[in-house]
Amino acid sequence: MTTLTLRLDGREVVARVDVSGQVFIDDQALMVTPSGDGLYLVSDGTRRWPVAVAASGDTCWVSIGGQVAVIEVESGRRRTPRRKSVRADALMAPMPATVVKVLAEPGQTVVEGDTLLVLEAMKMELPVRAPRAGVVGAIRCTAGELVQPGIALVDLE
Amino acid sequence: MTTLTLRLDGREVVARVDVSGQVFIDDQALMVTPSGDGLYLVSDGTRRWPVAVAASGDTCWVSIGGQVAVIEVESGRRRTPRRKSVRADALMAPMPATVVKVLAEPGQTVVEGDTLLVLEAMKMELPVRAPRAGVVGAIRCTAGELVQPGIALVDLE
Amino acid sequence: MIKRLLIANRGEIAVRIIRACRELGVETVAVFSDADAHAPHVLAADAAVGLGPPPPRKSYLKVDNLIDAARDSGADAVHPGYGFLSERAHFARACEEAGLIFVGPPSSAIERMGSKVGARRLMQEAGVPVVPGEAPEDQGDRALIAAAEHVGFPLLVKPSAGGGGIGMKVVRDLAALAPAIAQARREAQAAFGDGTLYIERLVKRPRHVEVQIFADAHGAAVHLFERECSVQRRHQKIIEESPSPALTPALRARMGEAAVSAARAAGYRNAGTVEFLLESAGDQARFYFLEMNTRLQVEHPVTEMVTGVDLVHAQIRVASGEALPWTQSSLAQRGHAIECRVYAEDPAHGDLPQAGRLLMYREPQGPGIRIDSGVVEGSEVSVHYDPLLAKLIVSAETREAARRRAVEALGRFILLGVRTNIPFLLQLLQHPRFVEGAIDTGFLDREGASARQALSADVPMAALAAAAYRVAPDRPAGRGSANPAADPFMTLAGWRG
Amino acid sequence: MIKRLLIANRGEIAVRIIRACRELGVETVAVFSDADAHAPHVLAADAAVGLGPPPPRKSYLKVDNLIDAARDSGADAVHPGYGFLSERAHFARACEEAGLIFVGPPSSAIERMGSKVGARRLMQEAGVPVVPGEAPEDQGDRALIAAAEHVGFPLLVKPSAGGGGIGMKVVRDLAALAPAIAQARREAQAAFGDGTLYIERLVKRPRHVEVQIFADAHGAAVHLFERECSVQRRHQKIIEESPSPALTPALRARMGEAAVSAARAAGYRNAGTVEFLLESAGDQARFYFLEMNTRLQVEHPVTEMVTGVDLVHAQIRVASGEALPWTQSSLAQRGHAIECRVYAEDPAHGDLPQAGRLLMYREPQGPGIRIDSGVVEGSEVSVHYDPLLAKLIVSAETREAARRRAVEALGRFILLGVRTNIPFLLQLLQHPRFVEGAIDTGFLDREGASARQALSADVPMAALAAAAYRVAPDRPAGRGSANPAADPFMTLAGWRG
Repeated sequence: MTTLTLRLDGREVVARVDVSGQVFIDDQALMVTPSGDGLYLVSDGTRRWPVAVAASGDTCWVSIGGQVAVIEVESGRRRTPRRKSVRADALMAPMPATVVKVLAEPGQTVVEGDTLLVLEAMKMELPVRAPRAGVVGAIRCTAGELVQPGIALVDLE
Repeated sequence: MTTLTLRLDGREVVARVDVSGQVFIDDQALMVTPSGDGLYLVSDGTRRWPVAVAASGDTCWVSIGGQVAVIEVESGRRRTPRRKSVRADALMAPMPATVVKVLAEPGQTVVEGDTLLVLEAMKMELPVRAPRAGVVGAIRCTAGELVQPGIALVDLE
Repeated sequence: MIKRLLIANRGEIAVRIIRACRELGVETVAVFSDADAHAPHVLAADAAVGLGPPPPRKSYLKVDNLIDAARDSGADAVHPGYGFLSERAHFARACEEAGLIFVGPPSSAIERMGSKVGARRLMQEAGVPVVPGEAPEDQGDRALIAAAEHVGFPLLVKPSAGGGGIGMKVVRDLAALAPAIAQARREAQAAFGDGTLYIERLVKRPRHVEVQIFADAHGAAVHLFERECSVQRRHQKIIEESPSPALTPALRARMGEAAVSAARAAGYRNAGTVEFLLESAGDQARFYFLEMNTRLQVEHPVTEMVTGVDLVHAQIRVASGEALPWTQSSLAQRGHAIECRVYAEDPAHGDLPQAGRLLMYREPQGPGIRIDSGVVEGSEVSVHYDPLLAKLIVSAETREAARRRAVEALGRFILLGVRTNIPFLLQLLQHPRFVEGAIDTGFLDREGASARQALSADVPMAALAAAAYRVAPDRPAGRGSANPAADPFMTLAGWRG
Repeated sequence: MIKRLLIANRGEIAVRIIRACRELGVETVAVFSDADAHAPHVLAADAAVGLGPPPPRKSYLKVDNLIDAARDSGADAVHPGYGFLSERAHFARACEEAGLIFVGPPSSAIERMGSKVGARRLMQEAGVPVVPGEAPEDQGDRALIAAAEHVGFPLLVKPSAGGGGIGMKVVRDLAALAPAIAQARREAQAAFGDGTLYIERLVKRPRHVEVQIFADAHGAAVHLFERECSVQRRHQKIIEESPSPALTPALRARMGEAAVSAARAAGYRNAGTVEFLLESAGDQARFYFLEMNTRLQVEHPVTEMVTGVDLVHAQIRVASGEALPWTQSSLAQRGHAIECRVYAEDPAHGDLPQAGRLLMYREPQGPGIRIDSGVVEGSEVSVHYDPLLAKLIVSAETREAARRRAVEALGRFILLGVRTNIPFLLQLLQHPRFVEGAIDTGFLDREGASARQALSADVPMAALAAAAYRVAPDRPAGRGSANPAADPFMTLAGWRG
């Protein structure tokens, strides 16, 4: 029996998987049968769902009837939900984009909602706004630069 | 540079593959570029062909413009073509099939074309005939049995 | 409307029916043998019931298991697909008796059309043309010879019982008649325990042209035009199309009317097909009733493509008691459709059925291309069932455009791990006789061998290179060179050379 | 006939044009940026030429590189696709001057229809209705107010120059007019250096209905009926269909005639689209010329599905100098078709475009389903280009059957690794207003938010279970239990429970 923590949409779920392919979540037991090539059939004994799963590291992309979920899976049972412990110190690009304008300056005091910089991707302008009041720290990008998701653009102190 | 022997349709071809992806066969140089997911683009500098390849052990299945080739690939350069050295001592099932009737008996003298047994697969009867004159050796199957390809059914001495 | 439908079949037709049900909001129950537990049709359904071991007689042909499966799963209807039990009157009757809607004709109609002699008589009474022939009460040589002179040469001497060509003799003149009668009688007696003979006109170079019909429970019956199915071997169809290159509007109308008359005479309901032999072409061509298939045909998609209807949707609606969704005048053929049956068989070696795992399976996509299939990459092709893997159906504005589309699409259909007839289909689609549309049921017997010979053409060097590259242990990783624009092979330096 | 065609585009439209060429026996030359060296369109073509770095202005928009590529590869024609350079008159002219056939209208027609003011004047002269409005010579407040009273309220005050809604003001009564004029003039002056204003009637709850037209070099011009494209945001269409639920036969005929008049007035050739705003529905509805798209549209497949023609085949034939393959009376709509655009974007987070690798990509297949796509499993979705990954086009006998087919097919479209709008498309297709066909161009603005909220519904437990199973290190290998028939979950023991 393997115990796993699944994280999605800010909540955590603990799942146990036994060697026969049964998965226990909360009070429910579900039978998972791989049917090859990334497809699985999940059954609760009365109903069944075809599910497609692709994993990239600990991230599972799941497709079920047109709905898509991105689930972080971690071995073991976590005590503290991670999302609460993360503090947004650095603002990231949500996607690969080009920096159009940098509006914030280091040391500047900003309130929630202030636009700090503007990105452009696929013909769209994307303002990057302060998620809370604070003081702008380092600016880690320049106008014209192509930036990748997950890379800090501006620090907010 | 790797040297490989390709065997198909009873002939042998020697191919050399260099680290850049160039393949040399006879006097020709071909550039092979993998384009992901089993697909390759092969170019001779003037024309190009999309090719699909699936390997199962040393056997390569290749699809090119609707044509399919099954190619045995072996490392190194063979001196003697294998097909000449194989002597048909045992008759095999050409495919998974059910044995309908066993007509031959051990010790029986047969001539080329004599039906030794009858298989059935997918609604079709398939006679297994003697490829040459000889004496029937061991019978290795019984009527009603499901047999697999590559398994000896009857020995011919 | 039917609430929950059990599909008593497997493979592409089970998948196709399940998809139609989902579109109509009908729940589906698949059935499967042990060999098919992970087959696509099992995954596609809302529920699935195991029937037993792989051999059909222990699973898909077990009427009791199927009726139990329907009852246990709460199904209120059964669709038989084609093949298996679809034309067995006793299965339809078992469904009727169990209170299940049988998505097909009444068992009585299946029975009626299942008897060759009975069906022929029924058709004659209904004014549907049958091949001229006589079965004299007096089976003495003299009476049979008189019948033969009446029918005219060349002719066929056929046993009244049985089928499959056993005991059938082609007789070209009077001199050959007496020995043929004696031999046919002997063979018929031996094979069927009944030496009764039948004299029939030999139809020269016939085409196999069939008409799709549809009837509801409220007395309405229509036809959905013809399918040309002359490219066949051992009565196994390989390429079908609609319209038939041989039909004129007047002939089409006559054949359609005859098919509707046949359906009415049979007391038919739901989808069915009336098969005809067609002799010559054009307004003056003659056609003769061959048999009626009391089920959905494998080749029904070509009719769907040219008429724009969904025959399986209509089957489910009509079986639910609804009226036919069309009138004769609302139906029309438009464009041209061709179906190619992709079989797991080796065309270079006597069409031996093949089995194995699909190492790679990629269906072509694009405008006017439809694939009905029952396999996915990784599927095991089993020895136990029909070798049909998939059907490629194309439609286009003209026959020639459809033919070229089929050639292009088959060339992109990647199916590795078992041999298939795709290379043979490509040969046939490009055969001058097929290109002209000048085909009859003898086409494959006459031309198949040369088409097969063309299969042993040299394997292109590019195939060898790709195989060597794939297997070479130190081939470059990733997707080619870092700067593809600088790759001389991509920028076509030597294009004109 | 064109011998070798260079396709100056990428993605699904490049693939679609290349396939059409193969069917016609036309050789193809693909072009690609460094980011696209292994893209499906590059693989599908007979040859491929690198253009330069990923940003379009350094590759796909470089006219000189494209003309050189065509020359060097021996192409005799260029197809611009849509987007990129397809509506740039100077590109068409560069092709013409290089002696290359431009598969599209003459550069003069592109130029003529590219000017909003000029196109409007041309249409008025040709008797094609335009939205009532006035652009007074005298731009003083008094003259503008007089024009407004003449046009009637509610109305739009618009800058004559520019576009994209900048400076545009909705005015509902006289009191609000003077301030609106002042502000619009200021904004127009600031944005375009030209404060000239224009007063136009406000069309209430308009539908966006466009008509496909086609003209050849021999004076023939036809229309191929309408496409309803009202489901759009920021002028980006998401779902298109044909026929439009709002058109009656009489209205359709009037709009079709107006579109053909527009094409003739423009001196048009090849495929084009005349966009109209439609006010109310039924025979009495009014329609107004919006603009003309002088190229193949993204949504051309819905027209192909209902008319049974291949527009790209026809483009190539007509560009080669052949006559139109149809007459107006040979064309008819049959059934219903719906196109859903599948974008790499996150509908739950402001439709942010997404980039990344397609970890899993499986297109749905089946009767009445067509996918036009430019990606395969493993493709990298780049930030540099339009986020359109694929188009799902369905056709069926009725609008409702097509809608349900689209829902079923989208539910089976597996696309993992980047977020897409598939869940949002499913919400829209099942929205009561869409089901009724009661949509206008404001539909998404009004209803989009509630459709988006429904996206955050709970993830089914089955998804969590499958993810846990997939990642669990000691999950059972292979394909489930050895005896699947004995598996209680497969035999539905608890079905009725």
